[in-house]
Amino acid sequence: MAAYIARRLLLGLVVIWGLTVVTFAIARVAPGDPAARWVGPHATAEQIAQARVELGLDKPLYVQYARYLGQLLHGDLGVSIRTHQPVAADIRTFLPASLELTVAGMALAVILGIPLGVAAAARSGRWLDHLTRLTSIGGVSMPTFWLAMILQLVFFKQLHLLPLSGRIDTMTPLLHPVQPITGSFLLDGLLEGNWPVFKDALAHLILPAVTLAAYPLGLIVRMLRSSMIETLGEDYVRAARAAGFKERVVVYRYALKNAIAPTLTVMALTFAYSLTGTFLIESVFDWPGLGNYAAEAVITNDYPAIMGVTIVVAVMYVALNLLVDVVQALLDPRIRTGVAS
Amino acid sequence: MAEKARAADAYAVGAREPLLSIRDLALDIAGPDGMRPILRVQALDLYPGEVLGLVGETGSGKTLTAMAVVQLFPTPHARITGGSVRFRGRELVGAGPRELAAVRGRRVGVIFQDPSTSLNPVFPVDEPLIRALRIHRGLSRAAARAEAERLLERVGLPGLVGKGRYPHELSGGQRQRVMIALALAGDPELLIADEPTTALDVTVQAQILRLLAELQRERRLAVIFITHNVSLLSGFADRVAVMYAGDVVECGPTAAVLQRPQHPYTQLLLAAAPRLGSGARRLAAIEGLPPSLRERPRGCAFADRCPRAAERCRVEAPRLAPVGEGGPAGGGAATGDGLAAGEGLAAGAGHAVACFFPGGEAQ
Amino acid sequence: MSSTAKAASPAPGPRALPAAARRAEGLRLLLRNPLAAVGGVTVLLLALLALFAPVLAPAPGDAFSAVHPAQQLLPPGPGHPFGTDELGRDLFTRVLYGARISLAAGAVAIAAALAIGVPLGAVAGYAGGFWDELIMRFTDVVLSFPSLLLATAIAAMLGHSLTNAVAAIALSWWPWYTRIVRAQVVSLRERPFVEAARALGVPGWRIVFEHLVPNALAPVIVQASLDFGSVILTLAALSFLGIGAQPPQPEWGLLINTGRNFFLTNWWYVTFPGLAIFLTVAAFNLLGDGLREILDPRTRGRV
Amino acid sequence: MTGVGALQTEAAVLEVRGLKKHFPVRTGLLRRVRGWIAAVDGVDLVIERAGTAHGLAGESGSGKTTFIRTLLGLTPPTAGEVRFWGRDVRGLRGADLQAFRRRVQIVFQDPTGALDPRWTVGRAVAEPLRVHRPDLPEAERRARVAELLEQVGLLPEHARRYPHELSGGQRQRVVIARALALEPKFLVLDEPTSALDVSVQAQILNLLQDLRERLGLTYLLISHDLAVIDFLCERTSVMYRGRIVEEGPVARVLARPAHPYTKALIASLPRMEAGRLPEPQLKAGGTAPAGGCPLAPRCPAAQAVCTREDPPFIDLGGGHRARCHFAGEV
Amino acid sequence: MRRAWRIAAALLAGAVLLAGCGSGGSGSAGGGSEAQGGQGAQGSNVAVYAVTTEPMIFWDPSDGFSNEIIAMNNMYETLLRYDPSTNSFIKVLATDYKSSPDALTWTFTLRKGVKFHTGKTMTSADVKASFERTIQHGKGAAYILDPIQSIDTPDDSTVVFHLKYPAPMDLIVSSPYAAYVFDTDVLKKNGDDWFNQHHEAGTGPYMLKSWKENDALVLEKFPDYWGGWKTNQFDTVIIKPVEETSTKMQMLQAGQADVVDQLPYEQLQALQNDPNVEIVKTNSWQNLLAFFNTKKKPLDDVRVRQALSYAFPYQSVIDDVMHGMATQARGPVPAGLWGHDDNLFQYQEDLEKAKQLLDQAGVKPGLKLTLTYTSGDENERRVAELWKAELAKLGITLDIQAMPWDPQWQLAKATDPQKRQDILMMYWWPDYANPYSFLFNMFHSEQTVNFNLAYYSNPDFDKLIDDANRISATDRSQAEAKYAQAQEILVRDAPAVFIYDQSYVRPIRKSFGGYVDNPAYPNVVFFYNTYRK
Repeated sequence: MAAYIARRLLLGLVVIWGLTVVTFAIARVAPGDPAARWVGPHATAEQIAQARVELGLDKPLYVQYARYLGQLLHGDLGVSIRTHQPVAADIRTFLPASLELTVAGMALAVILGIPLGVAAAARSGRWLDHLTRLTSIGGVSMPTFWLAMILQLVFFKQLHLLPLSGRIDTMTPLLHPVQPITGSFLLDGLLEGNWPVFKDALAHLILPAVTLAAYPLGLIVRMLRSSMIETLGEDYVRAARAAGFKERVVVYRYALKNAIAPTLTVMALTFAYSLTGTFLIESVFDWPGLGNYAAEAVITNDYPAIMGVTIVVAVMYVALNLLVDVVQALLDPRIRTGVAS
Repeated sequence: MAEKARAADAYAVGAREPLLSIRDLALDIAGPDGMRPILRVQALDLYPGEVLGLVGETGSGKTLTAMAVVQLFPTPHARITGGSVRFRGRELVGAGPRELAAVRGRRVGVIFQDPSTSLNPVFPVDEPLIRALRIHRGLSRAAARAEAERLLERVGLPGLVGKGRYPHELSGGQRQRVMIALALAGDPELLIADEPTTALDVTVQAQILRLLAELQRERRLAVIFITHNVSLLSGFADRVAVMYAGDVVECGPTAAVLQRPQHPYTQLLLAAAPRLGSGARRLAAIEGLPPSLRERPRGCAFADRCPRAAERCRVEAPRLAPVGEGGPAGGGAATGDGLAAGEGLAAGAGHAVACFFPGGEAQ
Repeated sequence: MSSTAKAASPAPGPRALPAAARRAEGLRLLLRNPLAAVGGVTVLLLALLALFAPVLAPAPGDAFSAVHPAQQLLPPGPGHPFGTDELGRDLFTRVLYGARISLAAGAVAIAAALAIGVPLGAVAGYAGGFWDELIMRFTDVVLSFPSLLLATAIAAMLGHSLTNAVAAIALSWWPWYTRIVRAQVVSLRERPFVEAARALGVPGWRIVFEHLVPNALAPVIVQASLDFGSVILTLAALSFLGIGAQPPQPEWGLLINTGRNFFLTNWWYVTFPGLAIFLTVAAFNLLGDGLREILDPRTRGRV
Repeated sequence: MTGVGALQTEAAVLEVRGLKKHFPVRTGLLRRVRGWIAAVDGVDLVIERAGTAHGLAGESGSGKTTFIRTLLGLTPPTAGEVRFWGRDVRGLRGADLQAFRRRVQIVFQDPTGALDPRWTVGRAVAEPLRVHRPDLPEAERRARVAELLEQVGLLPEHARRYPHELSGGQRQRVVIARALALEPKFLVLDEPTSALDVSVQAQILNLLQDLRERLGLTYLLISHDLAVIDFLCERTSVMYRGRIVEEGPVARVLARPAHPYTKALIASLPRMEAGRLPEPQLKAGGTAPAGGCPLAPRCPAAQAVCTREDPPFIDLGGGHRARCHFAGEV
Repeated sequence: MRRAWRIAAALLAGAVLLAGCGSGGSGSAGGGSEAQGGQGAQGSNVAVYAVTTEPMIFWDPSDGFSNEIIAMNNMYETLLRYDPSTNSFIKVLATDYKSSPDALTWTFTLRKGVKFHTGKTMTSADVKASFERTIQHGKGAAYILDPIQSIDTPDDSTVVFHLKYPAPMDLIVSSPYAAYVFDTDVLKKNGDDWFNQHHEAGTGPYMLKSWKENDALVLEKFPDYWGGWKTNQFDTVIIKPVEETSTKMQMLQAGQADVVDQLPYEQLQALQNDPNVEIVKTNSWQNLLAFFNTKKKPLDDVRVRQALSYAFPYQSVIDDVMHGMATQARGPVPAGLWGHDDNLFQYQEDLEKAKQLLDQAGVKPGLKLTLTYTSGDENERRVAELWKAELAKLGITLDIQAMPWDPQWQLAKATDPQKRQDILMMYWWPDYANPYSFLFNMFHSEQTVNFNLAYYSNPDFDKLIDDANRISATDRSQAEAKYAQAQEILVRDAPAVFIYDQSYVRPIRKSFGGYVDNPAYPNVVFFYNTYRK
């Protein structure tokens, strides 16, 4: 098991190293002169040349890469052209809001997706199954940014039920001050028993979280349904039924533990997807998160910011996959003991 | 219909009540183009404590027939569309989940063909066993563990409980022993063994067969032993039922069927297997293929391949009828006219065959 | 000599269908699967709509350079089933023409990703060893970028245009096919018929192209049909972010991007292009699911 | 035909000497080789005369499959040599290898897997012809395919079928037809009937019997079923854990098995006429002692010496020998 | 299974319930203004300003050259403030000033008793130090201080600027960039990078309370402000970046914002019916131009450029894109800024004339031109699309490319003029109230391309504006005449289409009093002047 995890870790590191090569390459190939951008619009030719030396752009590529890698290892992701802040600091500022949204969305998707996927598989071919399948296909076919607006139209414009956007009303934290503990209004409100803040933050979270959950929900249901159907056809499920176990035990204990493994991979995948999905909906919901930041960076060709976000998200993704590998090993003794890998 | 009912009644006349009684079982499989008939079993009885060998080639329907008792088919699309399956006098066709649950595991234990797929790979092997003991025998956790230990020891696997051993850590033979223990956990009266040794090596097969035979004797189990290898039944099965194209074509005491097969299919089947030291240079082969189940022939299903087939065989389906008392092949009363001819089948355990021209020699 | 002299008769029944009938059966299976049939028919319909857009559109010019400032932001009505946009263009026309862009771009992106991914996967799977490691590690690296993010980064790097967005999608998509093909080839490589071919002395390249690739292709086709929807979605997302199609191209994502300024006041502007995306992607998903069920015997019949 | 054209007529058809195939066991972080599994562990096997059939009996895990792959040059041996008609298979390249492929063919256990599901029967049977005789005109090739199909008891119209449209027995006939396409001299039959029903098995076994007689083929038949070996072969070898433990004329081996494993195998065989259950003679499991007899922990007749010393072959006369310390004793 | 359903149902119900609580409790939901009227900010004496992009780009008052002026002009102050409506100066940190006749020496008298937020009292030394630091940094808009030779501080409340050449120092010290006075002493303690660590040290009425990137900048009133405080002035000011226009509109309607920097016409239209909202419209000094690549065929031909200028749908742009929120430009200097000439020639759309000119120039239908604009700018996009439609009538295909500003500019500066775009669309607004900023930056000959993106080069024009600039501090009317002359040349040469001068249209809450837009300080709300009605 330890060797298995170590090996996965090693592979993850190789992948991350590969990531840095790719982002470095992209940043170098990107149009525009980084030195000119660095010194700003009114710089003279000499200033640009000097900046080139300062930035090490006159050095051979491998030296530049080594320097880049060194900076990365120190958590230095460069300085954003747009915000003029260190990208790492920007990401620290914006990531928590995105994580809050992503975690909420994923939690929604998982909590609804698992029972729905299982139920659809268990009632394969029946109306519940058809309905679930249609819903899941709807989830994965919906452009999230469009869904965001449609939800706003319905729940804000028509029903007056939920706030349009933002993470919290501008006034709420002024009227009910919160001490930042976690940086999330929702959690801070909860921890401090500041109910107006908690409720307001929750109300603001619902639409973006539902929007974000749609795609992963569809994917989880779809994946789990098909792997459950496959598992339910296995001999050991038939054997469990033959042993006289209750259908609920057969499905939720014996079949689900087997069927969940491929779905876990999908969940890791969709978590990363959701983080990037926030690109598309954070601006719609004016959610002050990484997605909004990245979308702005993309529109303004802010390469350091784009690359920084890319690396951070990719590293999280690799880490998450590692976690999934570990969980799968915990679930499946065959992986644990290296019988199947 | 009336005729059929009468036939069933006549068939059921016997000294003992059968534990399991199947009559005119019809089972279809839902395919992309509608229901496809698979099984049309006229009659099959099993008595308490009796070992019945259910023999047939691939696709003959032997597994589906046996599994009709617990209604657990290898394909989810199988549906029983008619007939009757009575277990201890209770009708199981059309039974609800509750009734079936009362049968599964508790009254009827099942062993599957491939022990490497019938054990859940992500649970320790003792886990389902302990669960079964708890729910079927109402044991406490500790008592169930002790009982599991005892049971596993009986099947030749001492010291497995609580060790967190997973199926992939066991050999094929050991896995099948675990399956046997699980099948017996509910202390059933009937054990359905679906080709339990096919996936095993010959030497292991011998061990498992021994074990099954011992357990059957100890627990006075009724066993349906499904196999495609007739040889396995010798010395184990009390009676043999031979299936072809979804129906029983011949059944009777093991010795009678193996030594004096009446149905041409049985005869050919027995002759087809090479025998050690026979010195034969040729084997009896059955030419052709089993009929398509979708378009079953009007007459005898075997007629197309049968060396003895006559005009009648192609237009009329023979029904299972008793072979003359102790009579040699070909002699006596069996005419394929079935029980409608008014012939009773003594004790239901006699030798019966579904053929208009039974007996004779295949070769 | 009886066994050789008496030839076994061809198997009767459903298993013995000639190739043409088999294809017909495939089609029948597709049609029997109601969801897949709906998907297939919708895809067909969309393709026809796209093809005949110049005939069907009330104002074909509106898809290109025409503007009608006097008819700004009219709600859906008889003349304009989907209403008009901020420059008075007929949205129905633009959405219709958008189908051309999305379908064509999707096809090109998938084709390009297949062209990169399939050979790489075949090589990795068959050659094994060093090449396998090299290709698959690189694939891992590319896959570690969430595809939208990578496509975004590439599109941002190449410059903002529809062509570049399609290129970016293809460049971020191929590893999926590499993975599928490799997995298929690896499992097929061990299959007896490949072993048999080797024992017959069939050269390696012939094995790869005559046995492995054709057999590996079925899941790839299924995946590609499912991906078609995802690609259209990604393209729309890139355009929505402003790094895909450029105005006045009537690309659906771009339409939504423009429409978002009006969506609370002029609901129709984002609603119809979004519905178009949704329907198209859902149709491809249904079709892909159906194809998978037909081609994958494990799920066959579990409609 | 140059390579095998020079075959020595006096040489044995097949001569395997000291053949070993070991697989590395890799574990840990860097997948270092931590040990070796000996799938084939020093096998000697000789088929002297052309036109005979030699059986190789053994259960799963005895190394039969690896042995075949090594034999056919599909995987290189760790040690030892394989000679067909006196030529070492290992050194074969190019035209010589192709000539070898034409002369030595294999019929696999699972006819379903052995056929490409996307290829018609005709195409599958024609494949060796297209590879080895590319200049053969299309019409002739088709005629040859029809001929081959008839030879194995199929109809020419089967050429248009796909494997899934055929029954298991028909598929196995196709596989045999394909193997015969190049008019080989030697057929390796890898459990050719174990995936088939008894009645179909009989058809295929009869066919194989006929073909051998008509075409003068030499067979190496691998099977777990001694009855099948008995039916088809003159001589047999019995394999246990990667090595041959007994060999000799089939009739002698079956009648007077000398090795406890062979004895157990025969005793385990269910017999219809026996009227009793087969006798399990071997104990379950157990790890083989280093340096001793691999069967020792399962052997009912094991003595102290068995766990210490690897038994040599003991010649029992009449070409019958067994690798057991007590083979000579009754 | 059934249990799982119950869980799912419970969760769903919970979510709905919470949603209900959320909306009920906070009162944040509901787009209608009827629910809350003019409350929101009112009760807490807080003003909220919703702006499109993050206000705090630069933190250093010496370096700032971007959005941060919105906030900085509330935290920092300049010596004077220019009021274009009266063409006069408001005294801020200076109470009086005078210039020598040659405009080379400018003497400012400082206000007494002005305190920095750091607690220190402002003296002439601080003014000198501030300007010198900005000059020394040389970043952002520091070049506007280029005329300064040296700064004297004869006493604590007098600052004297000695210039290298005559320059309108009154205008320069009023600039919204690079002219702030701040406490330089804190830097000695905390290092020169202190501002960049999100600090400020101004004298303004508001001081920094908190800032969260892309979330909110919160300012609170500086109790020791020299101007003193009245009760209805705002204690707290929040400047909140809100990208989504729908959100901005909703905030305004719900009373969560008092003022919004901009909204598209369609939403302004919708706001017109809101009794709580007022729309304030002012001329701005921002104008939109489309530069022709005069170094590339066929745009090197003046007739082609004129033709394209005639083929521009001016009226439609004003009516249909800007909905009257702009006026057609008359040359590059916007109306309302001195140097603007009301008599300058204005092109009107005339496709016939355009066709004739094209024929004369020998341009055949089928011509393809690429136009770049800054992606995300809806107005630019719509203008481009309207123009495209007109050009299509002449057989000219306009290929519109949205690009982020950085690559758009990079492309425009490509070494090979043939590789550059044909037409580039860009806004201009002045660094401080001076027409020279427009004419010099956009049309003066350049060695290396900077903002002259028409690559226009005309020595006569260069001389005229350089002369005008030199005399503008002393003889403004003659300077204006020269500027007018220069603009005539420009309009004839048509290196660019002068599209429109934009109006600032600010939707504000009716309860937000005292708001006046000052085009010299684009987008700046001087919150000290505003109050809750």
